[in-house]
Amino acid sequence: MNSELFVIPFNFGLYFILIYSVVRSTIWFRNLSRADKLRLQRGFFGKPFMQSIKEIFMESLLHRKMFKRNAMLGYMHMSLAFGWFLLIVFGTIEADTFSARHFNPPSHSIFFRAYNPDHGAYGLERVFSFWMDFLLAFILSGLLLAMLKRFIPGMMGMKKTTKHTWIDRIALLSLWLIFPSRLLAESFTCGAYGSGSFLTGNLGSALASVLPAGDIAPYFWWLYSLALGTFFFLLPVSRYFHIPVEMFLIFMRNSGIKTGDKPSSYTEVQAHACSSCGVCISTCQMSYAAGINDMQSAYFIKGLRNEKDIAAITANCLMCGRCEEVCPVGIELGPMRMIERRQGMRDVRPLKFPEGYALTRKRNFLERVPTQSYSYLADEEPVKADVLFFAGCMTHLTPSIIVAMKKIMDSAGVRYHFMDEKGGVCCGRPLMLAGREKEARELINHNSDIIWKSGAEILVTSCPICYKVFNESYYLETRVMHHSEFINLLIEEGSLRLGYLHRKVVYHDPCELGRGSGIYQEPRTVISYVADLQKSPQEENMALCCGGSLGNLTLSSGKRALIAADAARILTSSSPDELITACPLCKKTLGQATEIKVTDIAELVAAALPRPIPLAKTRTKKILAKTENNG
Amino acid sequence: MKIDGKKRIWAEYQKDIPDDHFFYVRSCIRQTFFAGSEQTFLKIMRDDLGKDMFEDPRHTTCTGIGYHGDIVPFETIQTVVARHFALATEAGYKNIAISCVTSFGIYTEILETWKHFPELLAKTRESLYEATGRTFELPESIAHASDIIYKFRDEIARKAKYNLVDISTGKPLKVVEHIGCHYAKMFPNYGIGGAEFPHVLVGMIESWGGDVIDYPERRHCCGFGFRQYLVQANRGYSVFATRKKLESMEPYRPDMIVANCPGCAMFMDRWQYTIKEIDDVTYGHDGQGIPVLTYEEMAGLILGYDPWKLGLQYHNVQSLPLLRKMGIKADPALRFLAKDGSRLPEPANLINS
Amino acid sequence: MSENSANKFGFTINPSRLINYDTSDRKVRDYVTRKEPSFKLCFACGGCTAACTAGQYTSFNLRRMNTYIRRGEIAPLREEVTRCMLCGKCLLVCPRGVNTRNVVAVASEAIRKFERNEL
Amino acid sequence: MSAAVKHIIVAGGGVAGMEAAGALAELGHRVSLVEKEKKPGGHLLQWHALFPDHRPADEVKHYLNVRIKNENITLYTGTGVEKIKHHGHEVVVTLTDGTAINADAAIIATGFDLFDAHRKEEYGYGIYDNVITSAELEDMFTAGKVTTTDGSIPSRVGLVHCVGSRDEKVNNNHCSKVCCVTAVKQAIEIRKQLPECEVFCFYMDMRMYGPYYEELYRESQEVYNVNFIRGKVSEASVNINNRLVIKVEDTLAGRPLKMELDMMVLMVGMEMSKSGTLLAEASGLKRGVNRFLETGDHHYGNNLSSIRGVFYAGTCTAPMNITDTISHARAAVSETVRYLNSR
Repeated sequence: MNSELFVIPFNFGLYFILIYSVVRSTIWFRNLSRADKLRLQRGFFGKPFMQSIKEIFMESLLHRKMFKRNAMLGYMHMSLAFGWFLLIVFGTIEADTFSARHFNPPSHSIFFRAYNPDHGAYGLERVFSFWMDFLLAFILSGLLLAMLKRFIPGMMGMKKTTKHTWIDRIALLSLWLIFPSRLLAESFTCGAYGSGSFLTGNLGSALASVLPAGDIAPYFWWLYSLALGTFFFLLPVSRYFHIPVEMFLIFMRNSGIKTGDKPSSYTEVQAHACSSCGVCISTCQMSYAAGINDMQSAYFIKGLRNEKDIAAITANCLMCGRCEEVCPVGIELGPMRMIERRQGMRDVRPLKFPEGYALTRKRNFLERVPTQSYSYLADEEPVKADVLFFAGCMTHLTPSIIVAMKKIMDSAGVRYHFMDEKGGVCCGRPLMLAGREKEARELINHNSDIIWKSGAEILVTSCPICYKVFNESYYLETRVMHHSEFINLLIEEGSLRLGYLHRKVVYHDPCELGRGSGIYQEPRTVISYVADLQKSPQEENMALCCGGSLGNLTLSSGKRALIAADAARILTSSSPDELITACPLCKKTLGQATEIKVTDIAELVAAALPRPIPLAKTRTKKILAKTENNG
Repeated sequence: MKIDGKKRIWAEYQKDIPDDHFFYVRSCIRQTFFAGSEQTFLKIMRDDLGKDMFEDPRHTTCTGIGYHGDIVPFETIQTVVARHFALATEAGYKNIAISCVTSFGIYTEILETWKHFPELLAKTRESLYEATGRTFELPESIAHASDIIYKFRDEIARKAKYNLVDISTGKPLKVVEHIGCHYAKMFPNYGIGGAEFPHVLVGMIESWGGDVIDYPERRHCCGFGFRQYLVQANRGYSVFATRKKLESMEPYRPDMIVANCPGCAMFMDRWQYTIKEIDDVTYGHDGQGIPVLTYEEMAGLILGYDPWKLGLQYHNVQSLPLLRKMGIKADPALRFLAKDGSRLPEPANLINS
Repeated sequence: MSENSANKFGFTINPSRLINYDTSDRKVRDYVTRKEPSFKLCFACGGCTAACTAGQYTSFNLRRMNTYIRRGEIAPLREEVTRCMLCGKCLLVCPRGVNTRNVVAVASEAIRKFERNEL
Repeated sequence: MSAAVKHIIVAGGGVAGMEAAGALAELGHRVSLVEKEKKPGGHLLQWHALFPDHRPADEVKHYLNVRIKNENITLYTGTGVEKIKHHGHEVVVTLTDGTAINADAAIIATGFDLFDAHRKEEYGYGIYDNVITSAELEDMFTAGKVTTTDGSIPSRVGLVHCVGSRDEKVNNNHCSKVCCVTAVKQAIEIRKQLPECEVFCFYMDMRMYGPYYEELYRESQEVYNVNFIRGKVSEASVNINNRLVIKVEDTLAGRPLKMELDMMVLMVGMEMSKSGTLLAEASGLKRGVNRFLETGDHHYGNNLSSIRGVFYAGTCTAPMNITDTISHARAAVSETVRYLNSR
């Protein structure tokens, strides 16, 4: 080996990306809020540290979540990530062990074979070169799968795979070139010197028998170095930036940093930590049920990263939260989209090639002036009550639910006030989902005022949409309960005498109640108490969206119908007598999509009631006592 | 515009106008604001056409303004009109010639009502007899004064000293005709040419050499509308209506407006001043305003009467440019002279004085 | 002008209530139709208005709002559009499958753009 | 039924008359079909395409012409029917040319007249250029080009519904049933021919009662961007550019609306035909609401007249679309045959 010039591209790339990553993460750190800075520091020098290391090992290297999802997909990612990791580790050890000096530059181990062409003849060297060959083979096997995945996504349980920018394509190409070129470079070298193990050795001698291996080898070392260099250099502007950034993200998350409600360096880190793996796309009902394939989180995040005009994408999402559940990187996709929706209009200019390297983003939003105003709302006469019942706008279109709730509460002897009996003011959640935070506040204040003045202990609502906003965005001392929780409570404390209905039913988790508010158990307990609850193929955190979601502003009624039909088909696959849900919107949407009767949990329970007998008022006292214990 | 189409309609709406012997009833507004007009009408009829026009000094207002202003009940107005018929009967006249379009509307309305409800006629006869001891015959014909001028328009044309023509170019003048709502909108068959395309003024203008302007708001009310005008707070509607018409005719650059209703002539003239004050806008050729003439004044000019005897100087929009165009010699200095030649005070705020 | 004329005459000239289709500006309509094509399908049954949550508290009338958009009556539209609570109840009522909630969202956006001369 | 060949006179050679004659001839009866115009076909002759599917009117014309190509049918054209009376076992029919024909039965299918748009003076039909009727628009479609009188392409066309229908001012309280859907059909055809042209329908109610009508209405909004304004046009005039100016209340906005148009199409409704009226008066046939012929029973005797052996077919009894007219004509035939057999 005469010249060593071929290491230059590699070194350039490597040192560039190392420095760049350090600088970039420092800036990210600096832009964090004081609280988050502290969190991150504690996270680094505290218990979370080990947790993060473990997570990085499990997820970034072994890709456990990927394995869970699909073995082959997991293996692919694992072989590339973990394999490469090991290759570097053992490469360094090897270089360290068998070279004169310790602490060599990285290039020394990466191009070890180039420097030591005859290495690996006997003893420990043999073992090492065998092991290195094995790792290379391991990686190459993964690479093979990756290439296949590009062309036949289906094979790894992926319905769709992400479309890439031209930079991503070059980066991808260079990534793909790295290992084959290393293989050939090593093989030719080994061929020329008759060294090498089962892979490089045999391939080398085979090649040497027909070609002037010694002369060809340098070209492939160049190619190898170039591939690495290019890859490292393009890293910050390609999807592969997620490799380093994801680790940073893991540290931030484990130190307890949350997305919050405005753009921050945490949202930026999350945006860069997305590998565009496309899992979100194939999980998205809008994709596989309604054939919309360009609005999913992967594209949202990519658009965010590249400063594209993503207004349409941002608005066109059911906000069902399924993608967040499956995101292998654990990006808070819901909150990320909400932040974007809250932003005002802005003059968007997609980033051109070099701008991607910019160390800080300046996103020039126009302050979003409120488009709505509810000054016309007058204060209402306060009404005292132990329990407030708020049906919600949608529920007024499903009177059967209201009737059922009245029956149930009467039969339990609950002293309640029907807050929006004559149709109340909207809870504000729909405005929030539409990104109109300020306007929503107006409504929230109006309703809060009524609730506070009522002095109620419990606020029961029949609408999960209201439930979520009451819980998250209202400042109340009143305990907020969805009617499924409340009914469960009534049953527990024995205020309800219920018969058993011999019906085979399936429960559909409403997005806002399930994933949205983590209420999975209570409805199931209640239903099993009065009927025969069957499992449904996709439930709890992976439950389907009915398609009616208010989260989506732009989805056409036609597309909604497609999603509803698909969801209904899956939910009723076990052909139950009834499909139970706990949301008026789900009830309406699914009701139009299936022949099978769609019933609200309240209606089901009301059906199980005996003829109403007036009960002692003391019952509610019990409820209240209980609620105080609960907090 | 297809003129045959209009002729077809005009043919459908013709009415018999007697040739002679009219009982003339005056108009409150016309005799107050356009005193010259009624004089001119009688002069034309008597001197130029040699007709017998009878006037009874005892005849009164028809109370139409009070009626449309919800002050005078229907029974009352029927009796008042019956009294006029009685005066005509006593004088032995069977043809009524009405100066005012509001009155014309009232007369037709009442005669129609009596046709369909004879009991009301009987009751009116009773009340009139009780009140005045008078009895009456129903007139054989009622004509608006403009109907009569219309009938004799060609005869007037033959005697014409001037035409509705710009003598400097020889081109016909552009004339806007405005028909009072109550002339034909209530009873199309009583109006010459009907309600949608009345011919009464068009006929005069065309046979006197002018061009008629048919503009989008031609049918629109002048804005008087009784309640709109009588209640001060509502006058904004009245002016608004007039402005709407003026804006709509403006692009045609009209030389003058002719109305057969005294109220219309009055408001389309006076409101031009009001609009000038409020909006600072004046219409017509280089902001000289659009002169509004009564058909009597128009006929008078054609026959070569002295504009100042016609009373043109008492319009808010002065018509000197128009007179110049028609080649009529009129000395502005002589506008405001009393009979004895003494100078009268000149009204303020005249447009294009 | 109007005050002293009011002093002078005791009245002012009434403003026009006319929808002048030839002078009104329909950029907002075109924007809304482009962004939410289902808007075209409204046949003014008034179901939305009947169901309307905000409608119980104020004169908000989605049916009339749609008409204003179609006629290019910006002034009353600007007023009307702010009152909606975007609760989406009307979505469930519309017999023509109009994406009513987004019509309001887009309309308010359009008004903003209109005022910034971006339409 | 008796095999004896009977002779039936059908008065009126429009859709109803031709269908009735054809059906009777098919049953082997002898038919005299009397049409006052030069050739049979009635109003259909001047129609270009039919709602709700835009099918060429010629297809239906062809069907009817084939229907009456039958040696049992004698066709009299250029002469109307003046009088029909029942005499002994027969009906005696007097034609306008004086000739009297005896027959076993008669079917009256004198149809309708289109409302004469001149009668709505305020719309200025026959006075302003570019105010035309729906029938005249069909002629333009047939000619293949929709232009204003000066030959230019209209940039805005307004279609005015209910001209001569649902209007007591012209003494027609009835709904002519077919105008709404015709307006929508024509609006779409204009948009197809002139994609740059704005089209407005001014309606009081949209009466889309038939199969595929509502779909057509939806399509006109969704695909062809036809505009609909709910309000009855009160008057039309022309401005200095000879452009039509119409006034209407936009009842949905609750405000008056003014709009300039290059062309205004009056959707003229159906009226009892003059010839039919004369025939009815001469023969003493009862006439019902809105001057159409009064049938024996609105529910189960809708083809029966007040004269024995005389039956009604089609729009002489009420406005109908082609589908209903043909069914009604067939019903008249079955009533006639029932009568002949029972005699």
